[in-house]
Amino acid sequence: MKIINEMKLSFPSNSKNEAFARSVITAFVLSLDPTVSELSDLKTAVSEAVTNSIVHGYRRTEGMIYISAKLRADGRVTVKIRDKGCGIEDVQKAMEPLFTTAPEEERAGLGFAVMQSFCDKVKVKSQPQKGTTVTLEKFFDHVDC
Amino acid sequence: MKIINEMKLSFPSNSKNEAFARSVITAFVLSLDPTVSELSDLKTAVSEAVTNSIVHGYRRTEGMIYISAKLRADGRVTVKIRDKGCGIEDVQKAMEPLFTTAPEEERAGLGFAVMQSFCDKVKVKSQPQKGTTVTLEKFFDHVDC
Amino acid sequence: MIKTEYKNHILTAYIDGEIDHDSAAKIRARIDGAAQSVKPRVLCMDFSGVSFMDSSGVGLVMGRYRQMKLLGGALRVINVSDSVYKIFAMSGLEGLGVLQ
Amino acid sequence: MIKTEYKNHILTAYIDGEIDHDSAAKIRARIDGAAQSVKPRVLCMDFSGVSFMDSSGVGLVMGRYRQMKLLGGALRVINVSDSVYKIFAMSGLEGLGVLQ
Ligand SMILES: Nc1ncnc2c1ncn2[C@@H]1O[C@H](COP(=O)(O)OP(=O)(O)O)[C@@H](O)[C@H]1O
Ligand SMILES: Nc1ncnc2c1ncn2[C@@H]1O[C@H](COP(=O)(O)OP(=O)(O)O)[C@@H](O)[C@H]1O
Repeated sequence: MKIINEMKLSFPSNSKNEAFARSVITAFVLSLDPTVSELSDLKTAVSEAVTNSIVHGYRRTEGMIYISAKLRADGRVTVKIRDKGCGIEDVQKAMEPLFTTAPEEERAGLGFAVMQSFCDKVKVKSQPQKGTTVTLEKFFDHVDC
Repeated sequence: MKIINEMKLSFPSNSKNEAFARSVITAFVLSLDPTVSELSDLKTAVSEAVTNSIVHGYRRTEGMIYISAKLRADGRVTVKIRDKGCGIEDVQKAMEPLFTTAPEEERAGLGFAVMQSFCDKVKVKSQPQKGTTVTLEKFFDHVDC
Repeated sequence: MIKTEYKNHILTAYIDGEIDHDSAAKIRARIDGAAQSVKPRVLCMDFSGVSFMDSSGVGLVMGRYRQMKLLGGALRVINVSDSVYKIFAMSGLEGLGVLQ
Repeated sequence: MIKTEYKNHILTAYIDGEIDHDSAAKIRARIDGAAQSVKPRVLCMDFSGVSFMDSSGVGLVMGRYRQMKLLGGALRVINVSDSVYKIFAMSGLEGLGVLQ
Protein backbone atom coordinates (compact mmCIF):
# COMPACT_ATOMS: atom_id res chain seq x y z
CA MET A 1 0.00 0.00 0.00
CA LYS A 2 1.28 3.44 -0.97
CA ILE A 3 3.18 5.39 1.68
CA ILE A 4 1.65 8.87 1.99
CA ASN A 5 4.04 10.23 4.59
CA GLU A 6 7.02 9.19 6.63
CA MET A 7 9.48 10.57 9.14
CA LYS A 8 12.60 9.68 11.06
CA LEU A 9 13.44 11.08 14.48
CA SER A 10 16.25 10.58 16.97
CA PHE A 11 16.94 11.98 20.43
CA PRO A 12 18.91 11.07 23.57
CA SER A 13 17.44 8.71 26.19
CA ASN A 14 16.46 11.49 28.57
CA SER A 15 13.14 10.77 30.32
CA LYS A 16 11.90 14.24 29.33
CA ASN A 17 11.83 12.95 25.76
CA GLU A 18 9.04 10.49 26.56
CA ALA A 19 6.61 13.40 26.31
CA PHE A 20 8.45 14.80 23.28
CA ALA A 21 8.11 11.49 21.40
CA ARG A 22 4.37 11.41 22.14
CA SER A 23 3.93 14.95 20.79
CA VAL A 24 5.80 14.12 17.60
CA ILE A 25 3.71 11.00 16.96
CA THR A 26 0.55 12.99 17.61
CA ALA A 27 1.56 15.65 15.09
CA PHE A 28 2.58 13.00 12.57
CA VAL A 29 -0.79 11.21 12.47
CA LEU A 30 -2.89 14.39 12.73
CA SER A 31 -3.48 14.48 8.97
CA LEU A 32 -5.43 11.21 9.35
CA ASP A 33 -7.92 13.09 11.51
CA PRO A 34 -7.77 10.38 14.19
CA THR A 35 -10.40 9.78 16.85
CA VAL A 36 -9.44 10.63 20.43
CA SER A 37 -9.15 6.96 21.30
CA GLU A 38 -7.09 5.98 18.23
CA LEU A 39 -4.68 8.77 19.06
CA SER A 40 -4.53 7.98 22.76
CA ASP A 41 -3.87 4.28 22.03
CA LEU A 42 -0.97 5.00 19.68
CA LYS A 43 0.52 7.62 22.00
CA THR A 44 0.39 5.20 24.90
CA ALA A 45 2.04 2.38 22.94
CA VAL A 46 4.82 4.69 21.72
CA SER A 47 5.30 5.99 25.25
CA GLU A 48 5.78 2.41 26.52
CA ALA A 49 8.37 1.55 23.89
CA VAL A 50 10.35 4.77 24.34
CA THR A 51 10.25 4.38 28.13
CA ASN A 52 11.56 0.82 27.81
CA SER A 53 14.54 2.02 25.77
CA ILE A 54 15.30 4.63 28.43
CA VAL A 55 14.65 2.52 31.54
CA HIS A 56 15.85 -0.91 30.38
CA GLY A 57 17.77 -0.51 27.12
CA TYR A 58 20.15 2.19 28.31
CA ARG A 59 19.59 1.74 32.05
CA ARG A 60 21.87 4.19 33.87
CA THR A 61 23.73 5.13 30.68
CA GLU A 62 22.72 7.55 27.93
CA GLY A 63 22.25 6.60 24.31
CA MET A 64 20.19 7.58 21.28
CA ILE A 65 16.66 6.46 20.52
CA TYR A 66 15.59 6.18 16.87
CA ILE A 67 11.99 6.40 15.77
CA SER A 68 10.74 5.97 12.24
CA ALA A 69 7.12 6.16 11.21
CA LYS A 70 5.16 5.53 8.05
CA LEU A 71 1.63 6.43 7.12
CA ARG A 72 -0.08 4.42 4.39
CA ALA A 73 -3.00 5.31 2.13
CA ASP A 74 -5.24 2.70 3.78
CA GLY A 75 -4.82 4.30 7.21
CA ARG A 76 -2.12 1.94 8.41
CA VAL A 77 0.45 3.57 10.67
CA THR A 78 3.76 1.84 11.41
CA VAL A 79 6.09 3.13 14.12
CA LYS A 80 9.51 1.64 14.77
CA ILE A 81 11.31 2.43 18.06
CA ARG A 82 14.93 1.37 18.17
CA ASP A 83 17.74 1.55 20.74
CA LYS A 84 21.33 0.34 20.81
CA GLY A 85 21.06 -0.64 24.46
CA CYS A 86 21.55 -3.88 26.39
CA GLY A 87 18.99 -5.89 24.41
CA ILE A 88 16.69 -8.65 25.67
CA GLU A 89 17.85 -12.23 26.37
CA ASP A 90 14.44 -13.89 26.15
CA VAL A 91 11.90 -11.80 24.22
CA GLN A 92 9.02 -14.20 24.74
CA LYS A 93 9.46 -14.11 28.52
CA ALA A 94 9.91 -10.32 28.51
CA MET A 95 6.57 -9.95 26.76
CA GLU A 96 4.63 -11.87 29.40
CA PRO A 97 2.29 -9.55 31.32
CA LEU A 98 3.63 -8.53 34.74
CA PHE A 99 7.17 -9.68 33.94
CA THR A 100 9.68 -6.97 34.77
CA THR A 101 13.39 -6.80 35.58
CA ALA A 102 13.00 -3.42 37.29
CA PRO A 103 10.43 -3.87 40.10
CA GLU A 104 12.55 -1.65 42.40
CA GLU A 105 11.84 1.23 40.02
CA GLU A 106 8.12 0.47 40.29
CA ARG A 107 7.84 -0.87 36.75
CA ALA A 108 4.63 -2.88 36.49
CA GLY A 109 5.71 -5.27 33.74
CA LEU A 110 2.84 -4.12 31.53
CA GLY A 111 4.64 -2.19 28.80
CA PHE A 112 4.47 -4.91 26.16
CA ALA A 113 0.96 -5.90 27.23
CA VAL A 114 -0.21 -2.31 26.70
CA MET A 115 1.47 -2.11 23.29
CA GLN A 116 -0.22 -5.35 22.23
CA SER A 117 -3.61 -4.36 23.51
CA PHE A 118 -3.48 -0.84 22.00
CA CYS A 119 -2.01 -1.72 18.57
CA ASP A 120 -2.99 -4.15 15.86
CA LYS A 121 0.47 -5.68 15.66
CA VAL A 122 3.64 -5.57 17.77
CA LYS A 123 6.96 -7.01 16.64
CA VAL A 124 10.07 -7.16 18.83
CA LYS A 125 13.56 -7.83 17.53
CA SER A 126 16.36 -7.82 20.05
CA GLN A 127 19.91 -8.98 20.45
CA PRO A 128 21.77 -8.89 23.78
CA GLN A 129 24.49 -6.21 23.80
CA LYS A 130 23.22 -4.88 20.45
CA GLY A 131 19.83 -3.35 21.13
CA THR A 132 16.11 -3.65 20.61
CA THR A 133 13.66 -2.69 17.86
CA VAL A 134 9.94 -2.58 18.52
CA THR A 135 7.58 -2.21 15.55
CA LEU A 136 4.05 -1.08 16.23
CA GLU A 137 1.31 -1.22 13.64
CA LYS A 138 -2.11 0.34 13.98
CA PHE A 139 -4.97 0.90 11.56
CA PHE A 140 -6.62 4.28 11.65
CA ASP A 141 -10.19 4.40 10.45
CA HIS A 142 -9.77 7.50 8.33
CA VAL A 143 -11.91 8.81 5.47
CA ASP A 144 -9.37 10.47 3.22
CA CYS A 145 -5.98 12.12 3.37
CA MET B 1 27.69 25.85 26.71
CA LYS B 2 26.34 22.43 27.71
CA ILE B 3 23.78 20.83 25.39
CA ILE B 4 20.77 19.79 27.46
CA ASN B 5 18.76 18.20 24.68
CA GLU B 6 18.94 17.57 20.96
CA MET B 7 17.03 15.89 18.18
CA LYS B 8 17.23 15.00 14.52
CA LEU B 9 14.22 14.76 12.24
CA SER B 10 13.71 14.03 8.55
CA PHE B 11 10.62 13.92 6.34
CA PRO B 12 9.70 14.27 2.64
CA SER B 13 9.14 17.71 1.10
CA ASN B 14 5.36 17.47 1.20
CA SER B 15 3.74 20.81 2.03
CA LYS B 16 1.66 19.10 4.75
CA ASN B 17 4.92 18.69 6.65
CA GLU B 18 5.27 22.45 7.12
CA ALA B 19 2.74 22.18 9.95
CA PHE B 20 4.35 18.95 11.18
CA ALA B 21 7.77 20.62 11.45
CA ARG B 22 6.25 23.50 13.44
CA SER B 23 4.62 21.07 15.88
CA VAL B 24 7.87 19.18 16.41
CA ILE B 25 9.83 22.35 17.11
CA THR B 26 7.14 23.50 19.52
CA ALA B 27 7.30 20.20 21.42
CA PHE B 28 11.10 20.30 21.44
CA VAL B 29 11.41 23.71 23.12
CA LEU B 30 8.47 23.22 25.49
CA SER B 31 10.75 22.24 28.37
CA LEU B 32 12.20 25.79 28.26
CA ASP B 33 8.73 27.06 29.19
CA PRO B 34 8.85 29.64 26.36
CA THR B 35 6.71 32.76 26.20
CA VAL B 36 4.00 32.84 23.54
CA SER B 37 6.00 35.29 21.46
CA GLU B 38 9.34 33.40 21.72
CA LEU B 39 7.56 30.26 20.57
CA SER B 40 5.67 31.98 17.79
CA ASP B 41 8.87 33.61 16.49
CA LEU B 42 10.79 30.35 16.33
CA LYS B 43 7.85 28.48 14.76
CA THR B 44 7.52 31.15 12.09
CA ALA B 45 11.24 31.11 11.25
CA VAL B 46 11.27 27.30 11.00
CA SER B 47 8.15 27.42 8.86
CA GLU B 48 9.89 29.81 6.44
CA ALA B 49 12.99 27.65 6.10
CA VAL B 50 11.04 24.40 5.63
CA THR B 51 8.73 26.07 3.10
CA ASN B 52 11.77 27.30 1.16
CA SER B 53 13.16 23.78 0.92
CA ILE B 54 9.81 22.55 -0.39
CA VAL B 55 8.98 25.44 -2.74
CA HIS B 56 12.44 26.39 -4.01
CA GLY B 57 14.91 23.66 -3.04
CA TYR B 58 12.97 20.74 -4.44
CA ARG B 59 10.60 22.73 -6.65
CA ARG B 60 8.35 20.26 -8.48
CA THR B 61 10.36 17.27 -7.32
CA GLU B 62 10.28 15.44 -3.99
CA GLY B 63 13.22 15.09 -1.66
CA MET B 64 13.98 14.78 2.02
CA ILE B 65 14.26 17.65 4.49
CA TYR B 66 16.59 17.26 7.48
CA ILE B 67 16.15 19.19 10.70
CA SER B 68 18.45 19.05 13.68
CA ALA B 69 17.99 21.04 16.84
CA LYS B 70 19.99 21.66 19.98
CA LEU B 71 18.99 23.18 23.27
CA ARG B 72 21.69 24.65 25.49
CA ALA B 73 21.76 25.27 29.22
CA ASP B 74 21.81 29.06 28.72
CA GLY B 75 18.52 28.98 26.78
CA ARG B 76 20.12 29.07 23.34
CA VAL B 77 18.20 27.07 20.72
CA THR B 78 19.85 26.16 17.41
CA VAL B 79 17.81 24.72 14.55
CA LYS B 80 19.37 23.54 11.30
CA ILE B 81 17.14 23.00 8.24
CA ARG B 82 18.83 21.21 5.35
CA ASP B 83 17.77 20.11 1.87
CA LYS B 84 19.57 18.42 -1.01
CA GLY B 85 17.74 20.54 -3.56
CA CYS B 86 18.79 22.95 -6.30
CA GLY B 87 20.77 25.26 -4.03
CA ILE B 88 21.12 29.04 -4.29
CA GLU B 89 23.44 30.79 -6.80
CA ASP B 90 23.74 34.09 -4.97
CA VAL B 91 22.89 33.80 -1.28
CA GLN B 92 23.34 37.50 -0.55
CA LYS B 93 20.88 38.48 -3.26
CA ALA B 94 18.43 35.76 -2.20
CA MET B 95 18.39 37.21 1.30
CA GLU B 96 17.37 40.70 0.19
CA PRO B 97 13.84 41.52 1.35
CA LEU B 98 11.22 41.15 -1.40
CA PHE B 99 13.58 39.17 -3.66
CA THR B 100 11.87 36.01 -4.92
CA THR B 101 12.28 33.65 -7.86
CA ALA B 102 8.70 32.39 -7.51
CA PRO B 103 6.40 35.43 -7.78
CA GLU B 104 3.95 33.39 -9.88
CA GLU B 105 3.37 31.21 -6.83
CA GLU B 106 2.65 34.33 -4.79
CA ARG B 107 5.85 34.11 -2.78
CA ALA B 108 6.48 37.50 -1.19
CA GLY B 109 10.27 37.32 -0.98
CA LEU B 110 10.14 37.75 2.79
CA GLY B 111 11.17 34.32 4.05
CA PHE B 112 14.75 35.23 4.92
CA ALA B 113 13.71 38.64 6.22
CA VAL B 114 11.27 36.98 8.63
CA MET B 115 13.92 34.46 9.79
CA GLN B 116 16.35 37.32 10.44
CA SER B 117 13.86 39.47 12.24
CA PHE B 118 12.50 36.60 14.41
CA CYS B 119 15.81 34.93 15.33
CA ASP B 120 19.03 36.19 16.88
CA LYS B 121 21.20 34.71 14.16
CA VAL B 122 20.62 33.24 10.69
CA LYS B 123 23.30 31.46 8.68
CA VAL B 124 22.81 30.21 5.13
CA LYS B 125 25.15 27.78 3.40
CA SER B 126 24.25 26.76 -0.12
CA GLN B 127 25.79 25.17 -3.17
CA PRO B 128 24.03 25.05 -6.56
CA GLN B 129 22.91 21.48 -7.42
CA LYS B 130 23.91 20.33 -3.91
CA GLY B 131 21.45 21.93 -1.54
CA THR B 132 20.95 24.47 1.19
CA THR B 133 21.45 24.55 4.95
CA VAL B 134 19.86 27.28 7.06
CA THR B 135 20.92 27.60 10.69
CA LEU B 136 18.68 29.54 13.04
CA GLU B 137 19.73 30.58 16.51
CA LYS B 138 17.46 32.05 19.13
CA PHE B 139 17.89 32.79 22.83
CA PHE B 140 15.05 31.82 25.09
CA ASP B 141 14.75 33.77 28.29
CA HIS B 142 14.16 30.77 30.52
CA VAL B 143 14.57 30.38 34.25
CA ASP B 144 15.68 26.78 34.62
CA CYS B 145 15.40 23.46 32.86
CA MET C 1 -10.44 26.60 7.14
CA ILE C 2 -12.44 29.34 5.41
CA LYS C 3 -16.03 30.57 5.20
CA THR C 4 -17.29 33.24 2.81
CA GLU C 5 -20.32 35.52 3.00
CA TYR C 6 -21.65 37.97 0.40
CA LYS C 7 -23.76 40.97 1.43
CA ASN C 8 -24.14 44.56 0.16
CA HIS C 9 -21.51 44.06 -2.57
CA ILE C 10 -18.99 42.98 0.06
CA LEU C 11 -17.49 39.49 -0.02
CA THR C 12 -16.15 38.61 3.41
CA ALA C 13 -13.74 35.71 3.81
CA TYR C 14 -13.38 34.45 7.38
CA ILE C 15 -10.01 32.69 7.56
CA ASP C 16 -9.58 30.09 10.26
CA GLY C 17 -6.50 28.33 11.63
CA GLU C 18 -2.94 28.48 10.35
CA ILE C 19 -1.80 30.27 7.19
CA ASP C 20 1.28 28.70 5.66
CA HIS C 21 2.31 27.81 2.11
CA ASP C 22 0.17 24.64 2.28
CA SER C 23 -3.06 26.22 3.49
CA ALA C 24 -2.58 29.48 1.54
CA ALA C 25 -3.04 27.58 -1.73
CA LYS C 26 -6.43 26.27 -0.56
CA ILE C 27 -7.55 29.61 0.87
CA ARG C 28 -6.57 31.37 -2.36
CA ALA C 29 -8.57 28.91 -4.48
CA ARG C 30 -11.66 29.34 -2.30
CA ILE C 31 -11.52 33.15 -2.25
CA ASP C 32 -10.79 33.54 -5.95
CA GLY C 33 -13.58 31.11 -6.84
CA ALA C 34 -16.10 33.09 -4.80
CA ALA C 35 -14.82 36.46 -6.07
CA GLN C 36 -15.03 35.35 -9.71
CA SER C 37 -18.64 34.34 -9.29
CA VAL C 38 -20.04 37.28 -7.32
CA LYS C 39 -17.67 40.04 -8.54
CA PRO C 40 -17.76 41.98 -5.25
CA ARG C 41 -16.95 45.69 -4.96
CA VAL C 42 -14.99 44.91 -1.83
CA LEU C 43 -13.23 41.76 -0.71
CA CYS C 44 -12.85 41.73 3.06
CA MET C 45 -10.39 39.23 4.57
CA ASP C 46 -11.19 38.67 8.24
CA PHE C 47 -8.16 37.40 10.16
CA SER C 48 -9.80 36.99 13.58
CA GLY C 49 -9.57 33.17 13.40
CA VAL C 50 -5.94 33.06 12.32
CA SER C 51 -3.73 31.35 14.94
CA PHE C 52 -0.49 31.36 12.95
CA MET C 53 0.84 33.01 9.80
CA ASP C 54 4.20 33.01 8.05
CA SER C 55 5.23 35.08 5.00
CA SER C 56 2.96 32.96 2.79
CA GLY C 57 0.17 35.11 4.22
CA VAL C 58 1.74 38.21 2.71
CA GLY C 59 1.71 36.58 -0.72
CA LEU C 60 -1.90 35.61 -0.16
CA VAL C 61 -2.98 39.16 0.67
CA MET C 62 -0.85 40.77 -2.07
CA GLY C 63 -2.29 38.33 -4.59
CA ARG C 64 -5.89 39.11 -3.59
CA TYR C 65 -5.05 42.83 -3.79
CA ARG C 66 -4.03 42.36 -7.41
CA GLN C 67 -7.05 40.19 -8.17
CA MET C 68 -9.42 42.82 -6.81
CA LYS C 69 -7.69 45.54 -8.85
CA LEU C 70 -8.30 43.44 -11.97
CA LEU C 71 -11.96 43.02 -11.02
CA GLY C 72 -12.23 46.76 -10.42
CA GLY C 73 -12.81 46.33 -6.68
CA ALA C 74 -10.99 46.95 -3.44
CA LEU C 75 -9.43 44.85 -0.66
CA ARG C 76 -9.81 45.24 3.07
CA VAL C 77 -7.98 43.22 5.74
CA ILE C 78 -9.44 43.23 9.25
CA ASN C 79 -8.91 41.80 12.75
CA VAL C 80 -5.19 41.22 12.44
CA SER C 81 -3.40 40.01 15.60
CA ASP C 82 -0.10 41.48 16.78
CA SER C 83 2.00 38.57 15.58
CA VAL C 84 0.37 38.64 12.12
CA TYR C 85 0.80 42.41 11.99
CA LYS C 86 4.53 42.02 12.71
CA ILE C 87 4.86 40.19 9.38
CA PHE C 88 2.60 42.50 7.39
CA ALA C 89 4.67 45.42 8.67
CA MET C 90 7.76 43.96 6.98
CA SER C 91 6.12 43.81 3.57
CA GLY C 92 5.19 47.35 2.73
CA LEU C 93 1.61 46.12 2.70
CA GLU C 94 0.71 48.95 5.07
CA GLY C 95 1.35 51.43 2.27
CA LEU C 96 -1.50 49.96 0.22
CA GLY C 97 -4.09 51.14 2.72
CA VAL C 98 -5.84 47.80 3.00
CA LEU C 99 -5.10 47.11 6.66
CA GLN C 100 -7.60 48.39 9.19
CA MET D 1 1.70 18.67 38.57
CA ILE D 2 0.42 17.63 42.00
CA LYS D 3 -1.32 19.22 44.98
CA THR D 4 -1.90 17.52 48.33
CA GLU D 5 -4.47 18.20 51.02
CA TYR D 6 -4.79 16.62 54.49
CA LYS D 7 -8.13 16.54 56.29
CA ASN D 8 -9.86 14.07 58.65
CA HIS D 9 -6.94 11.61 58.49
CA ILE D 10 -7.24 11.51 54.70
CA LEU D 11 -4.37 12.67 52.50
CA THR D 12 -5.68 13.55 49.06
CA ALA D 13 -3.26 13.89 46.14
CA TYR D 14 -4.67 15.73 43.14
CA ILE D 15 -2.64 14.60 40.14
CA ASP D 16 -2.53 16.92 37.18
CA GLY D 17 -1.34 16.43 33.60
CA GLU D 18 0.41 13.44 32.10
CA ILE D 19 1.62 10.38 34.02
CA ASP D 20 4.60 8.72 32.40
CA HIS D 21 7.88 7.32 33.72
CA ASP D 22 9.32 10.85 33.89
CA SER D 23 6.50 12.50 35.84
CA ALA D 24 5.73 9.39 37.94
CA ALA D 25 9.08 9.73 39.70
CA LYS D 26 8.23 13.30 40.74
CA ILE D 27 4.67 12.46 41.77
CA ARG D 28 5.90 9.52 43.83
CA ALA D 29 8.41 11.67 45.68
CA ARG D 30 5.76 14.30 46.49
CA ILE D 31 3.17 11.81 47.72
CA ASP D 32 5.61 9.72 49.78
CA GLY D 33 7.06 12.85 51.35
CA ALA D 34 3.63 14.05 52.42
CA ALA D 35 2.53 10.60 53.60
CA GLN D 36 5.66 10.12 55.72
CA SER D 37 5.06 13.40 57.50
CA VAL D 38 1.30 13.20 58.19
CA LYS D 39 0.92 9.40 58.39
CA PRO D 40 -2.65 9.40 57.00
CA ARG D 41 -5.15 6.60 57.57
CA VAL D 42 -6.17 6.88 53.94
CA LEU D 43 -4.25 8.07 50.91
CA CYS D 44 -6.64 9.18 48.18
CA MET D 45 -5.23 9.62 44.67
CA ASP D 46 -7.52 11.87 42.61
CA PHE D 47 -7.07 11.26 38.88
CA SER D 48 -9.53 13.89 37.60
CA GLY D 49 -6.74 16.09 36.22
CA VAL D 50 -4.90 13.29 34.44
CA SER D 51 -4.85 13.80 30.66
CA PHE D 52 -2.61 10.86 29.78
CA MET D 53 -1.26 7.77 31.51
CA ASP D 54 0.87 4.84 30.42
CA SER D 55 1.79 1.75 32.45
CA SER D 56 4.08 3.85 34.64
CA GLY D 57 0.84 4.89 36.35
CA VAL D 58 0.18 1.31 37.38
CA GLY D 59 3.58 1.13 39.06
CA LEU D 60 2.84 4.43 40.77
CA VAL D 61 -0.46 3.21 42.21
CA MET D 62 0.88 -0.26 43.14
CA GLY D 63 3.83 1.36 44.88
CA ARG D 64 1.59 3.69 46.92
CA TYR D 65 -0.59 0.69 47.81
CA ARG D 66 2.46 -1.03 49.31
CA GLN D 67 3.59 2.15 51.07
CA MET D 68 0.19 2.60 52.68
CA LYS D 69 0.19 -1.04 53.83
CA LEU D 70 3.55 -0.41 55.52
CA LEU D 71 2.15 2.70 57.20
CA GLY D 72 -0.91 0.72 58.32
CA GLY D 73 -3.25 2.75 56.13
CA ALA D 74 -5.34 2.26 53.01
CA LEU D 75 -5.31 3.53 49.43
CA ARG D 76 -8.19 4.88 47.39
CA VAL D 77 -8.05 5.88 43.70
CA ILE D 78 -10.83 8.13 42.41
CA ASN D 79 -12.03 9.92 39.26
CA VAL D 80 -10.36 7.63 36.78
CA SER D 81 -11.14 8.29 33.09
CA ASP D 82 -12.01 5.53 30.63
CA SER D 83 -8.59 5.54 28.97
CA VAL D 84 -6.79 5.35 32.32
CA TYR D 85 -9.18 2.62 33.46
CA LYS D 86 -8.32 0.57 30.36
CA ILE D 87 -4.75 0.32 31.65
CA PHE D 88 -5.65 -0.32 35.29
CA ALA D 89 -7.92 -3.13 34.10
CA MET D 90 -4.91 -4.93 32.61
CA SER D 91 -2.99 -4.92 35.86
CA GLY D 92 -5.11 -6.86 38.32
CA LEU D 93 -5.29 -3.64 40.29
CA GLU D 94 -9.06 -3.97 40.34
CA GLY D 95 -8.69 -6.99 42.63
CA LEU D 96 -7.14 -4.82 45.35
CA GLY D 97 -10.37 -2.91 45.89
CA VAL D 98 -8.74 0.51 45.67
CA LEU D 99 -10.52 1.76 42.53
CA GLN D 100 -13.81 3.56 43.03
N1 LIG E 1 14.27 -1.72 24.98
C1 LIG E 1 14.55 -2.68 25.90
N2 LIG E 1 15.83 -2.99 26.17
C2 LIG E 1 16.14 -3.94 27.09
N3 LIG E 1 15.21 -4.63 27.79
C3 LIG E 1 13.90 -4.37 27.56
C4 LIG E 1 13.51 -3.38 26.60
N4 LIG E 1 12.17 -3.35 26.58
C5 LIG E 1 11.75 -4.27 27.46
N5 LIG E 1 12.78 -4.90 28.06
C6 LIG E 1 12.71 -5.99 29.08
O1 LIG E 1 11.39 -6.53 29.06
C7 LIG E 1 10.79 -6.43 30.35
C8 LIG E 1 9.29 -6.23 30.23
O2 LIG E 1 8.99 -4.98 29.64
P1 LIG E 1 7.58 -4.30 29.83
O3 LIG E 1 6.50 -5.29 29.53
O4 LIG E 1 7.56 -3.06 29.05
O5 LIG E 1 7.49 -4.00 31.40
P2 LIG E 1 8.28 -2.93 32.30
O6 LIG E 1 8.82 -1.83 31.43
O7 LIG E 1 7.25 -2.43 33.24
O8 LIG E 1 9.37 -3.67 32.97
C9 LIG E 1 11.53 -5.31 31.02
O9 LIG E 1 11.45 -5.38 32.42
C10 LIG E 1 12.95 -5.50 30.49
O10 LIG E 1 13.62 -6.53 31.19
N1 LIG F 1 16.17 26.09 0.27
C1 LIG F 1 16.29 26.82 -0.86
N2 LIG F 1 16.69 26.24 -2.02
C2 LIG F 1 16.81 26.97 -3.15
N3 LIG F 1 16.55 28.29 -3.21
C3 LIG F 1 16.16 28.93 -2.12
C4 LIG F 1 16.01 28.24 -0.88
N4 LIG F 1 15.60 29.14 0.04
C5 LIG F 1 15.53 30.31 -0.58
N5 LIG F 1 15.85 30.22 -1.88
C6 LIG F 1 15.90 31.33 -2.87
O1 LIG F 1 15.91 32.56 -2.17
C7 LIG F 1 14.80 33.36 -2.57
C8 LIG F 1 14.31 34.23 -1.44
O2 LIG F 1 13.79 33.44 -0.41
P1 LIG F 1 12.77 34.05 0.65
O3 LIG F 1 13.34 35.30 1.21
O4 LIG F 1 12.43 32.97 1.63
O5 LIG F 1 11.47 34.45 -0.20
P2 LIG F 1 10.38 33.56 -0.93
O6 LIG F 1 10.36 32.18 -0.33
O7 LIG F 1 9.11 34.28 -0.68
O8 LIG F 1 10.75 33.52 -2.38
C9 LIG F 1 13.78 32.39 -3.10
O9 LIG F 1 12.87 32.97 -3.99
C10 LIG F 1 14.68 31.35 -3.78
O10 LIG F 1 15.11 31.79 -5.05
